[in-house]
Amino acid sequence: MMNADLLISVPYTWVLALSGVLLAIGILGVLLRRNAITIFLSLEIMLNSGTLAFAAFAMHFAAIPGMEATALNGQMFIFFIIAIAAAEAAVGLALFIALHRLKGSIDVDRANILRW
Amino acid sequence: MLGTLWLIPIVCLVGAVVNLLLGASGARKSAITIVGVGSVGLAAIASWVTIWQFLRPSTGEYEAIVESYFTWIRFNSLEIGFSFQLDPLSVAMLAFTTLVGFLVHLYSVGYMKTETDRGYARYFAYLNLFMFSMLMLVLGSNLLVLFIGWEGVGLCSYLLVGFYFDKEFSADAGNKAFIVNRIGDLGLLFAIFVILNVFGTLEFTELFGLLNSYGAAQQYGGAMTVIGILLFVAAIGKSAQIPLFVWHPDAMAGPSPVSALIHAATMVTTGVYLVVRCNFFFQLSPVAMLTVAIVGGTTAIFAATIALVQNDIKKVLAYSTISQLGTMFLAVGVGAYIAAIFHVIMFAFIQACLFLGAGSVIHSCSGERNLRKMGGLKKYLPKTYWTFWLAAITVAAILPVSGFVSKNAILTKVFEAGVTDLNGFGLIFYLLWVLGICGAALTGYYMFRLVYMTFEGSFRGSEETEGYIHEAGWTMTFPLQVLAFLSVIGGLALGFPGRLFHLKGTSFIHSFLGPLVLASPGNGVDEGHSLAFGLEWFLVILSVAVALRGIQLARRWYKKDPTFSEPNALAVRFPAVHKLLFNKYWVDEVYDRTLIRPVHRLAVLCWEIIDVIIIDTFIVNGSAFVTQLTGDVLRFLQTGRVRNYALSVALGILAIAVILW
Amino acid sequence: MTALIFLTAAAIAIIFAVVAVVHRSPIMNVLALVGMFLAIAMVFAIIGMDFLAAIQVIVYSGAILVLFLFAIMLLDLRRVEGIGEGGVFQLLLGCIAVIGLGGAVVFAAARLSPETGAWVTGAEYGTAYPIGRALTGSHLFAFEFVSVVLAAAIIAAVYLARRDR
Amino acid sequence: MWVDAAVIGIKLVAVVGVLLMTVPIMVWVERRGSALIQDRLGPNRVGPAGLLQPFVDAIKLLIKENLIPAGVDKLLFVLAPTIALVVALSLFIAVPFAVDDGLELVETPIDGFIVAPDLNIGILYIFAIASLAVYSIVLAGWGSNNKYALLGGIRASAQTISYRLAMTLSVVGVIMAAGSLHLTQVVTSQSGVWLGFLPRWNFLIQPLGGIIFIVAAFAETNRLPFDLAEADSELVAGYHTEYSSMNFAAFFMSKYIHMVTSAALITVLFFGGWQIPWISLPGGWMGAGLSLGVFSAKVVFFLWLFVWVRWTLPRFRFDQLMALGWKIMLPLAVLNFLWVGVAMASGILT
Repeated sequence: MMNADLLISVPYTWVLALSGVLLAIGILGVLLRRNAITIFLSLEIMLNSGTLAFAAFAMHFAAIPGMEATALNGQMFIFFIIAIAAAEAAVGLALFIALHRLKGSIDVDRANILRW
Repeated sequence: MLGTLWLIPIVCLVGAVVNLLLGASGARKSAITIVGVGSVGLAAIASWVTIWQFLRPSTGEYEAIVESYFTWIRFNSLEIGFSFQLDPLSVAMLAFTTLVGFLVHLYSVGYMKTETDRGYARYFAYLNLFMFSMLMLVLGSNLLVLFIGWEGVGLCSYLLVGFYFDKEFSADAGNKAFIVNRIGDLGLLFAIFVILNVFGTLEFTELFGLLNSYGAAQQYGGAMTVIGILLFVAAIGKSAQIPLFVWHPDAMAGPSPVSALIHAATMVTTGVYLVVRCNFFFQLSPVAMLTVAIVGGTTAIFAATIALVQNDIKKVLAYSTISQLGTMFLAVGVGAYIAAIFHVIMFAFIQACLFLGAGSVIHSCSGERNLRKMGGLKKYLPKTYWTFWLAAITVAAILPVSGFVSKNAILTKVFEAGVTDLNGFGLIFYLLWVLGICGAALTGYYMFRLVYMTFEGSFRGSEETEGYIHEAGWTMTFPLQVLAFLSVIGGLALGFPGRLFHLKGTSFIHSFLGPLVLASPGNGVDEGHSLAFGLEWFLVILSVAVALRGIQLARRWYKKDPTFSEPNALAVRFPAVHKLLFNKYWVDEVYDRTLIRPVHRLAVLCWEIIDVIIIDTFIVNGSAFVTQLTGDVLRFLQTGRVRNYALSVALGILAIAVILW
Repeated sequence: MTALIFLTAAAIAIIFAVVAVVHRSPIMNVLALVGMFLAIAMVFAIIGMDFLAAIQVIVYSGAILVLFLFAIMLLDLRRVEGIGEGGVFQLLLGCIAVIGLGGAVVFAAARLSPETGAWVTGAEYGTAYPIGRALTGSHLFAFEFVSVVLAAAIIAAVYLARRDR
Repeated sequence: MWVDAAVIGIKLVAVVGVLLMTVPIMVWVERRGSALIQDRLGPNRVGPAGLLQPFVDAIKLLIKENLIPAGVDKLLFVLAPTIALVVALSLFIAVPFAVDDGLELVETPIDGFIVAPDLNIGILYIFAIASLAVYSIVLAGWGSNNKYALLGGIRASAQTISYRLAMTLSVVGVIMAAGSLHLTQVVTSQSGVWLGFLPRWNFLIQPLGGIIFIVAAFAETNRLPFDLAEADSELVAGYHTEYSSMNFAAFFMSKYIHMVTSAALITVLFFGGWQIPWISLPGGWMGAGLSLGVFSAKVVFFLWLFVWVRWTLPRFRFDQLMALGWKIMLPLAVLNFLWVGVAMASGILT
């Protein structure tokens, strides 16, 4: 990983494809699992697929001479997504603990007071 | 009192308001009388003084005075002022209206004595209000002010006809009068709109100026006919001509002085006044003139035939009024405006006198109206008898009396129109002349049938009512005498046919009203002596002879033979004709079946189908049902489970992606 | 060569992701996720964004998942129900959504022109230097704001999880 | 292409070999040291002065039955020691232990004595890998389904998390002084003289940062003052109570390798790596060998420091531990890189 003339032979579309697959898996987890922690995990996967997509396009724009600034912005976004994900995780888990205390379990279907 | 024309109507209005207040606060009859009669008396005096001032500069040339008080409507270019006008025509109308009005007020003091205080106050309030609107109508200088008066008069006729509102029949009659009048008023309203649209002004003077120019006929040709017809529709409604006369006989349900003042003297003649006032429209459209003539002629003969067999004293007089009005419109139809106005004035006095006479007869027979239950009242009501007899003579137009003067003037004019082939309809005018002569004969017959049935022979009523019969007080007999006197000599004074006796110059009334009439380009001033001298005398003698024949027939059947054997025999021989005439050609029933019932059925139909079915069930309840349905359906989406919502979000995004892609 | 490494890292990431989603024991889910994040970090490194790779490992697997682990241990979740047990209706539509959305991105990727970017960026590209300058330069406000957000999150977490006295 | 791979391979093998070799030596030093401090003889039966004692222990551990108790989450139980070992070993590749400019072997330039020469995020890589160490402890505690193990695990993870904060912040100062994350740059930045006579070692520039780093390093490796994880008196053996033979050996080895790495880091970050104060090293192989010698000497000294401190200071109570970590070290670390910032801005530190 010499940082000089870095020859990336990996096309950015592959990275994008990977992020698509991860997104699919994340959504699968969110929709089909019942316990809150796993849903939250798959949410993290989806977030990560987002960062990957940003990375892919950052890589793509870095290759275009005039667009270095956009590539940099892409990376900034990744950085902030990770930061916000951390904050979100903290609050989310606190929420699930409260939910567990309230409902005795973190089965998401239990919290259905808004039912008709 | 020039310059304060507004004082005359306002006095009557004040009288009406005060009376209403007095009625409400339960004042005594005497106070109400003073206010009621006093106010009209004041108005009469004020108007006579104004007339005297108007006539004083007898240079023969009387210029119209227009007093405008304030701008009523200002709408960008259009500006209609509230103003009164005093010109020969309005002077004529003003004169006899205030005079007859005052006399009827005086008469009704005695007539309404038996009423309760409240009713008495209410009666006088309405009567004063009527005088106010009548004066507004007469004095108005533009069609809109006239329209106020027009509506006011219709309203008061409704109020007064329906005065005995506790009796079901009079309430219906009032209603009928008002509705039929309203149909006529619609015509006037449209006429006003059209005039505004075409000429941009409603002032009579300005309209007269616009139309007096030579080219007017070509320039406004088509509009003239339309306006003429519309104005005539209004006149039909108000003066009870053929299609809209049904309300007039029923209006007899009101108290007799009301019938005398409103349904005989003043209101019904306003139709003629309107047509004469707007003569410039009719002069320029031969078609309108013709329709007026035809309708007038046919109404005259039509009403006369019905009057032959009526047994109710007031119904006979009602039909005689309608037939006289018919002849007036016939006169207007042939362009004899001044003759028509002259007849209006004479007719006002005559019919008022007849109706008041009938009123005193009914009053004395304690409400009895059927001719067959009266008779031989000559000895009980001497004054009523001879005033009634005199008025009957003038109606029948026998030689020396004024009724003759005005009626013959009209008939000669009609004949003359026939001779000069006025705007090409000469033949029709000959026919109308013939109808006029027959009408004159019938008038003579039914008037004297009425006179003989009530006053001649023996009393056919019950003994007990016979005991009560007594001459009424001076308040009732004095107006009768004045009216009788006026109706006899009035005609001679105003319109003596100097021409018949080789006197040069025209009668006073012709010279007085002459300049008002638009000189129709076609046939020159209507005073033209196109008829040969001998021919005129022949016409006069013919009509008088015909009238005398009618009277003689009536005398033979009703005076000589107390059992009326011959007319009854005649009725038996021609039962169909008798029944047809007696039931007024079933006009009311026809109207009922053709107009009223279908409209009623339509209304019921609308109610059942549109209202009940469409609106109630479909729209109102329907929408409620739909919302409730969707509510139920959508309710199941709210499962309360977070995962379902996440699923719908995902599917939503997918849908958007698909759409965008 | 790097392509080969990328494919292996991608495969590892996908396998770990699937395990993280499917496995019935939450602890295993978390561990699988750690593995996935490491694989993703490798992908980042291969692409040249090594600073972000390090950040990813430190923040995600180092901090967030430890938090998850603590939460799971606190709630003592041994075995929870598997995937797809929330009703067939949810399962079917879920699969449609998954295939749809995932497919959409992959399809988009396939359509884009996959030119292999042989680009020369020198030290500028992925290292910490440009990102550091950007963070303290143009994105300073965002950087400070994130710190505020994190503080708020901490307070929120403490408040929410506190046993209400 | 393959030559590079070969070179890295050789270096890797060399590094791992050295690390694994140091473990028995450290054990021996530890035992002898503790005996010396406690005024007793220590192991002297097996081999001259007990030198062979560690090897004998190793053999003992190998031979023992690898007991996996029932009720234990097998996967976690086995996974924990492996993570610990992997993490410990993979930490060292970013540490430059000798001069690395212009050396060639078989006319191909070997980039100096550092396994991953162009890993220009050096320190971050170390923090990244180090942060994974927590998992081994936590999983061990949770996996062995034993109250004491769980308590030990929770304590240890809490401790490492809070002390890593202080450590990272203190290192920030160093990075600011060095201007780059790459450890080689850090070392080269510490050459030359500061304020006329002092060598530009970071320890001298920012002593506060240095002390905090050293203390944090102790906490990181659960060495005595902070060894609440396997506090023998309270939690029997802490998170690895249930472990036996090889698994236990894995944990044991990872701890010692971690210690070596920490020592190496301290020397690189704060004590000028292979720099000899005031003397510049000659080039070529001779210089390389000399720098390696200097570097090893410093590492040995700090290793001895670990042993020395372990057998002298008493154990902290857990709340004291936490208080020290959060309330004292963290603010001081922030103060430190504030001082560095001011110094740089005002030109004292160029």
